[in-house]
Amino acid sequence: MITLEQVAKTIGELPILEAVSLSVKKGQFMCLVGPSGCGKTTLLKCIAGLRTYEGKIRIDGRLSQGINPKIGYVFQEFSLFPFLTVKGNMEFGLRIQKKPRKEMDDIVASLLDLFLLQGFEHAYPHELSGGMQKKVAIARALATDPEILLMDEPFVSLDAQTRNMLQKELLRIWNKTHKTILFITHNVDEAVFLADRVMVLTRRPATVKEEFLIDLERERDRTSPEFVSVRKEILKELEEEYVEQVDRGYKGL
Amino acid sequence: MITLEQVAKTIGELPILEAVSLSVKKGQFMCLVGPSGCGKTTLLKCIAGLRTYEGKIRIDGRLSQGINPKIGYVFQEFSLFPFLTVKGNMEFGLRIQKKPRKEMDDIVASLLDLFLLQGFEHAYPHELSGGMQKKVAIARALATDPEILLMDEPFVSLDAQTRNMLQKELLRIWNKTHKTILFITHNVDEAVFLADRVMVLTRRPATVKEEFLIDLERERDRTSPEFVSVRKEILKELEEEYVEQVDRGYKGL
Amino acid sequence: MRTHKVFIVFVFVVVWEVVAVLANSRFLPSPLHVGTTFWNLLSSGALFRHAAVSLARVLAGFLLALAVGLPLGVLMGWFPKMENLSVIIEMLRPIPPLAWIPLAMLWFGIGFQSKAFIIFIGAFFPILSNALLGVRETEPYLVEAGRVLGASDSQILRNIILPNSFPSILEGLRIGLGIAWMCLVAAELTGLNPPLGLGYLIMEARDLGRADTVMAGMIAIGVIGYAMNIALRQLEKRLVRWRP
Amino acid sequence: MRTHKVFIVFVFVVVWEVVAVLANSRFLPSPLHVGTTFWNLLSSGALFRHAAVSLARVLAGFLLALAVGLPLGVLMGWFPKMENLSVIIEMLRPIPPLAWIPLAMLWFGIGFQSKAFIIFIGAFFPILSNALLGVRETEPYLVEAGRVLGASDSQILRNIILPNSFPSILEGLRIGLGIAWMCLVAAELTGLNPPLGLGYLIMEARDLGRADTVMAGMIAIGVIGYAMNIALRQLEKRLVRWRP
Amino acid sequence: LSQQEGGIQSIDDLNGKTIAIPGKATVQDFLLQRFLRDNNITATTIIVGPPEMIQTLESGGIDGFIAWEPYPARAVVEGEHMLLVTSREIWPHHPCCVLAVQKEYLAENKDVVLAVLASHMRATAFILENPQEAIRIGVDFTGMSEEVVSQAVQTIEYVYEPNYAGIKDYLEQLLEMEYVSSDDVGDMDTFLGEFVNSQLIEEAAAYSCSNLDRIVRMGYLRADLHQLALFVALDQGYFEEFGLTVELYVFSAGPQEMDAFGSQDIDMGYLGIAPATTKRLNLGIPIVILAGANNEGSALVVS
Ligand SMILES: Nc1ncnc2c1ncn2[C@@H]1O[C@H](COP(=O)(O)OP(=O)(O)OP(=O)(O)O)[C@@H](O)[C@H]1O
Ligand SMILES: Nc1ncnc2c1ncn2[C@@H]1O[C@H](COP(=O)(O)OP(=O)(O)OP(=O)(O)O)[C@@H](O)[C@H]1O
Ligand SMILES: [Mg+2]
Ligand SMILES: [Mg+2]
Repeated sequence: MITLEQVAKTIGELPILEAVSLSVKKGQFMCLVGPSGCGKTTLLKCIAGLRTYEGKIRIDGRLSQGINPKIGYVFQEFSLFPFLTVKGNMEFGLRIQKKPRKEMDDIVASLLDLFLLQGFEHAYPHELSGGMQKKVAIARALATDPEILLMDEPFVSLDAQTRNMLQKELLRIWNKTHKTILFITHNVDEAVFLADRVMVLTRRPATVKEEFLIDLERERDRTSPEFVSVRKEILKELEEEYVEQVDRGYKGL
Repeated sequence: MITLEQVAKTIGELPILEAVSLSVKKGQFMCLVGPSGCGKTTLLKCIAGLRTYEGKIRIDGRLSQGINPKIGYVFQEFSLFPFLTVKGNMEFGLRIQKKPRKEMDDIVASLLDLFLLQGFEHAYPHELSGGMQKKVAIARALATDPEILLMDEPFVSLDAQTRNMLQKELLRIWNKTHKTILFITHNVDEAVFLADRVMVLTRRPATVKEEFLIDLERERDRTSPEFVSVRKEILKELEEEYVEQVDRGYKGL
Repeated sequence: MRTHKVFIVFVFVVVWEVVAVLANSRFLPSPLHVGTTFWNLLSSGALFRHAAVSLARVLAGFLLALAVGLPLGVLMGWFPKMENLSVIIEMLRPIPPLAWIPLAMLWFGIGFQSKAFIIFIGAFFPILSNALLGVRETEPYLVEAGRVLGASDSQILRNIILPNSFPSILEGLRIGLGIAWMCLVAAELTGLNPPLGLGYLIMEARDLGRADTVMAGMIAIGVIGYAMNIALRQLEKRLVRWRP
Repeated sequence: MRTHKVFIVFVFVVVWEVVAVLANSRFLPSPLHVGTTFWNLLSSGALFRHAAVSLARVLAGFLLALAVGLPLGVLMGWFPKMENLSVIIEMLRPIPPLAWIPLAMLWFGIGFQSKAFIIFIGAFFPILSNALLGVRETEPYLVEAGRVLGASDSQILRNIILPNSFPSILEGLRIGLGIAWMCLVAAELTGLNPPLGLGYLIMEARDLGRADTVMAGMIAIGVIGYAMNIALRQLEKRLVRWRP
Repeated sequence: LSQQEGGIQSIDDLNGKTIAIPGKATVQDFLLQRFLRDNNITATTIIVGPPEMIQTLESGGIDGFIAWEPYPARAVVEGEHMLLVTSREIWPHHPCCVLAVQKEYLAENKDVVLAVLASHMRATAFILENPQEAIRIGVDFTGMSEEVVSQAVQTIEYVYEPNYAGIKDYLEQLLEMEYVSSDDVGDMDTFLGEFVNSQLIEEAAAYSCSNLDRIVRMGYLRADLHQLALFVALDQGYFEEFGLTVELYVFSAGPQEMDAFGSQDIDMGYLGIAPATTKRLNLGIPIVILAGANNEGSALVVS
């Protein structure tokens, strides 16, 4: 359970977040969408405890202070440890938790399978393609089986099939382990396919613009009329923000 | 005009490209699609002269040797100069060409407009969101108005509206300046929307699997039956490669 | 920050005072005693004369080391072939400045140049070394990005490698500057006319058994070295604003 | 590469020979002459005895500098408060090793320790400096990635900062090692019992006007320093395989 | 004799003790060896830089040291230590500091050399006649306390005659210990005849001139009371009387001054006979010794 109350953030002169209030229940899957540069990543980092902010963020009812060990995070940008192999990266969190060797090996083996990375366990990040790096980063966050997953555009740079497969896998894991997931994406299709709720953010400074409850059976059919209609509505909301942005010349400072 | 004859590349023990032959005519817009990690980026870097390879690559009929000044490149990974501002990054190529100050300023101003980055000209890359960084990288490649554009998943991480807008802008520029464009994407929809030809690559080691001529009027309607049918066919080809990959356990080494 | 630093210096002086009182040896004068000596040297103008001469020597040696070491380090980092030079450089590097004195005198005589040469010897290697490190550690993607934008080798060096390795280069300058001062006594050991220089001041005081003057000289070197170091840091702050 | 290096050394020796012949001065003996002296010193075992003593002193001072400078540098890079210590460190840094001799003798007497201390003084600052640089230059995203994977401060230091700043730390070690050897003559200037050490060998030969022995001593230091440097590079190659 | 805490009261107490010398092949090195041999004592000798000798003695690192003035005097005045023997008692009239000239310079500028020599002789006479005034000059030039200077001059014999016999004696020892090679020396008397020029002293005694209008580059050692004659000559304006300008170069030790002779950066200079002889031979630096500056002037100090 994640609760945000009037969270705000300004960097220098630039307001990034403004009065963001929302809450994600335990076991819920929420997607965040919003225009480029609106503040989604900043918001996620605030929740993870990687940024300071004004307002209150509660994790399972307790005021968040610093990093919460319950949280797993998939970064938007490249974030692998360049000095560790694929295996070393996947193991990192497990080593921190001082898991026994055997258990680590098992987890890594199954992650290598899941992400079709067999044979690359001893490769260093710079020896991987962009998509493979993304997969390792997701695997690293999943390895420690965190209660809460914050994912910032995790499936970007993956081919359509892998993306579909991983979407389904994520849902399977989520179903099985009742994780709370907060997921940023620009792909509205993906958002509607995955989430219980889709939160649309305004242009910067970001605040909550509109919330959509996606009350469709899983596994969802992307071509069903309900799916298509929610998708359209969300796109319309986003379009509004975009037009507004263009009209105002998107002046940053 | 880009011609590849039997281009092959092996890194260490791992064959990445195998007998890739293709040619892109002057003024053509070609999209490359293929499974994650199959070798698309490697292929593009070979064409740009950033990698060694076996076989022959010709640019406008002449054997390519080293970097060709006609080529502009948009990298898949983060590639901005961290020590330059947005403006500094956009100007970089123009400075190299020793363009007069006035002209540089004009070009940068119009790029800032186009990419909705007004107000951020003096920001450093680490002060930008992921999507904004992508936009600066594209702008940097466009600034010098190269004859040939190699673009490696340029529109990833952008919101749907910005993406659509930039797709159209790219087509407009292409139409006006008759650039030759080679474009990598995982988004088949995007490929069909943009390209004259879509080239499907096999799983690693990459080679040409199938070519699709997209002979539709522009501006294309994504919902037209022709569009949808080509899209499906391409997806089917990709699916085949994906399944094959999964079946073979995707052993890398 | 500033008050913290003042506090730390204060603690240092207090510890010194306590140790000096406990040791009660004329070879370890108290801060007060040293302070008085320092003040006398300062107000008589003697310290200033010594310092000015030394500063000129250090600056000359340091700037020479910069002028040779920086480009050489950058080139050695850039051209794999040049790296072979390292065999000579790595052999010359550990040779003590004091051992160079006879050769320095032979080559440059007794004057300003041989002193600057000894200081050059000290400052040269770290400047070269860190410049080389900076160039080698530049991420390949930056070079590739420059290449596809049409930059020539020299443009890539100037416009990408240099700004990118600035922090490392500046660290080399800082280390080199420290070592330049470190070599001052060795440089001023011999053939001084007039007998001026902080290194000379220290060694003369050492001969005469004046521990307070030795320390006053050390402090003078410490303070000037510190000031120059601060100047370099300011330069860094202004030029490397782009760091996250 | 190897043949290139041999070639460069060869060119160096040839140039030296030519210069020596042209200069025709006993101050600058020819390589052949120096080589003979070197060989005599070697075969009599004298060089070995001198080198062994010096090596022990250098290693002791260097390892001490490593043991203190590396953690201190890392901590100063990590904790902003610790950075305030830099005020003392930057003041002590430029003080010449020769100026420390009286204090070193006072504190540590004439034995092994005072020599190790002088060498420590030389090696300490670059090791600290480059460790600090390495830590400060670690990209914030790596630290954040470690944090969200639950790493504590000390785990982040050990498992992220240290491996990531390894190239910079090793450069510091390399510079520090070079300077450790540079300080050898200063360290072996006084309080020798028995009179052994390469620094002593050089200074005695210098006092007696034996330029060939001076150079033989310089070469011995150069070669040992080079060998140790190679060892550090090998270590780097093994530990930093992950660089692109 | 009573021995308190291993303190040394007599020569015999030195047996088995550690004594510091300033360096190998120094005059002090030979003085100590001669002393130990003459008294049939075995002691360990170690090398300590003179500036650190007193503190090392006090911290117990050594039991005694032999050094040139002013270190013995400082040990007596500042630390209340004791001169066990002076070098006068070990080797009477042993040579110490000398006035040397670059050979070529001598050939080309004999008048200047004569003027310097004459000034040196006058200054030496002055020291012997006005010891109190000489001490004042020594204090002014070296910055040492009057106590130290007056203590020091007691053990120093100021002379100007070059000590031919003493130098020969010293050279024989150098040869014996192989610090120099007999190949370089050749015939001893021929060599010494060239190296030590005793004739110029007489010529200088009669030299007079008032308008030389020349500059001479002169080396000397920092804070060395053996070279008091130079300070006196400067103080009393003897050089100026000849129309001579002396450009002073200060060195921290004789071997370095020899290097400056070698690189032809100085024309004349005061320095110890030990580096002058060894480097003259080993490096072939062409210098000629014109005059003594002092004999004796070292002492063995114990706690
Ligand atoms: N420097 C390298 N060393 C070893 N292997 C490498 C190196 N660079 C790339 N590879 C391998 O080459 C293969 C192809 O990489 P490439 O980046 O071209 O893939 P891609 O098709 O662009 O994939 P994506 O869609 O994920 O970007 C990958 O399996 C990768 O592991
Ligand atoms: N360190 C910083 N200094 C200054 N501005 C910053 C900094 N970090 C982020 N910003 C600004 O904050 C705004 C929001 O950034 P953020 O990364 O949260 O956007 P986002 O919604 O994740 O965008 P995208 O979809 O492109 O990833 C941007 O305008 C960016 O310029
Ligand atoms: Mg973002
Ligand atoms: Mg790629």
